[in-house]
Amino acid sequence: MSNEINVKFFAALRETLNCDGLSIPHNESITTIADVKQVLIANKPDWQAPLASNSLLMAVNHEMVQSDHLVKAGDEVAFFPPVTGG
Amino acid sequence: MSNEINVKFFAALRETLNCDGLSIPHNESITTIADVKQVLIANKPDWQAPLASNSLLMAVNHEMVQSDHLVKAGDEVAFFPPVTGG
Amino acid sequence: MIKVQQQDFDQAHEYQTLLNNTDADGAIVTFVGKVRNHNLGQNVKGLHLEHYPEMTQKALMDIVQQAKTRWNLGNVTVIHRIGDLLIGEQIVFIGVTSAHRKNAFEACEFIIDYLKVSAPFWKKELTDNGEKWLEARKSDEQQVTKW
Amino acid sequence: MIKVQQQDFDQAHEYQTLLNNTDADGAIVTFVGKVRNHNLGQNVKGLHLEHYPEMTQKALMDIVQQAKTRWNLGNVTVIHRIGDLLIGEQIVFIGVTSAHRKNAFEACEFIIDYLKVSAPFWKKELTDNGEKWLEARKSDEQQVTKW
Repeated sequence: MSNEINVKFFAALRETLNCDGLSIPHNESITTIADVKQVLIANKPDWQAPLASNSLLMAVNHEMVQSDHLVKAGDEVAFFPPVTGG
Repeated sequence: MSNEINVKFFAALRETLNCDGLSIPHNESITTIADVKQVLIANKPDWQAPLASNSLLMAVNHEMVQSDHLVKAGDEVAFFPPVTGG
Repeated sequence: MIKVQQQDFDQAHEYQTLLNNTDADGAIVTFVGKVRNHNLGQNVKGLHLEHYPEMTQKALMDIVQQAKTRWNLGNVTVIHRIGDLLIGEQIVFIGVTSAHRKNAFEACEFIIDYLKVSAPFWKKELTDNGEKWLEARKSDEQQVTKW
Repeated sequence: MIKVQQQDFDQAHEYQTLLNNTDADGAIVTFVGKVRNHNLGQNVKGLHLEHYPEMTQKALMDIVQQAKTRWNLGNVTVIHRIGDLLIGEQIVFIGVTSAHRKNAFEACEFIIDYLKVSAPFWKKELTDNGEKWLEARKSDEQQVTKW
């Protein structure tokens, strides 16, 4: 089983970060999706503002979740703006 | 202009009365649609019960009305059960 | 467009007609009512639909006019059949276009709700136990109070 | 039936498919959303629709499942397009059959309302002033609170 967390970005956020996605190694300091955000921002400080947006939505393994949702090695974590389909 | 009131019946009421419609002469004693009913019942006493039904609907000149609606010579007055289309 | 007719209608054709000149409309809602194979537990073989010919068109126009006053709508189509209908046959088509979906949904439901209590149609059911005039439903009367 | 696809869909074909095995259903409600020629006053030439491929189907299935839990439904169809769409093109089809019209109307509106706030699609508009990601509408968030 993968020891990484697979991170994805979509739509306006993907363009702002200029990044479709990346993998980060899972370690004991990563418990929640909020911790994932902290690792991303530690790597790329200019991602701070875009990832801090209150309206940002999050999904773990293709299910929408809140930022206190638990994550584990092998999970797919996605960040994206409010959806506008239909 | 006609000096009569043209009366029509529909659906279950038409079958109960065994009558599609008839004309009655208009006179000064006929002011409202309730008066039309009285004339009909005076002519055919066994129409009393079917025409007394609380759920009966009434239209004058193709517009639904209440039993205190005024009628005049030349009007078309219709009585029918609650509608069940759609 | 309002039509009262004996013959069947083609949903696809009516849908295309409804779309004419609706570039500004993002939402299309349609309702079709058809003859079910059951009613109150009795087996229904078909229906006979009686109407009040001189009044029907006017009654439907009044309902559509009310809807157009309440909501900002594009096109509206109402088709109601009369005469003899078999199980599964289409009875009524309501189609509404609007810039916004909420208007289209509300207007479409409003039209069928009012049609059910104020347009002069009457259904006679042909069941295994003979013919029977359908009774009006209390739920239909209650439903219009929401508007 | 749930489909996420680039190609256009045929309302007539989808309507017929929706009717399969629905003898017990008296009500069919459909919703189609299409690209309008205006949005917030700017001229729209077309849209690009991005989605989250691994999540989309599941998100739509969850919404349909919720609807089937809340209302007694027959068939349900949801089709959502992705990729580049021109003005007037169809974006989404929702079709619902039920024994009773109120269920069909409510479930159809419920599905599109929840799709609007929880299915991972994003629209980028191509206007006379360039490309622009569409902002989510407050009215869509408010609309789901009614369910």
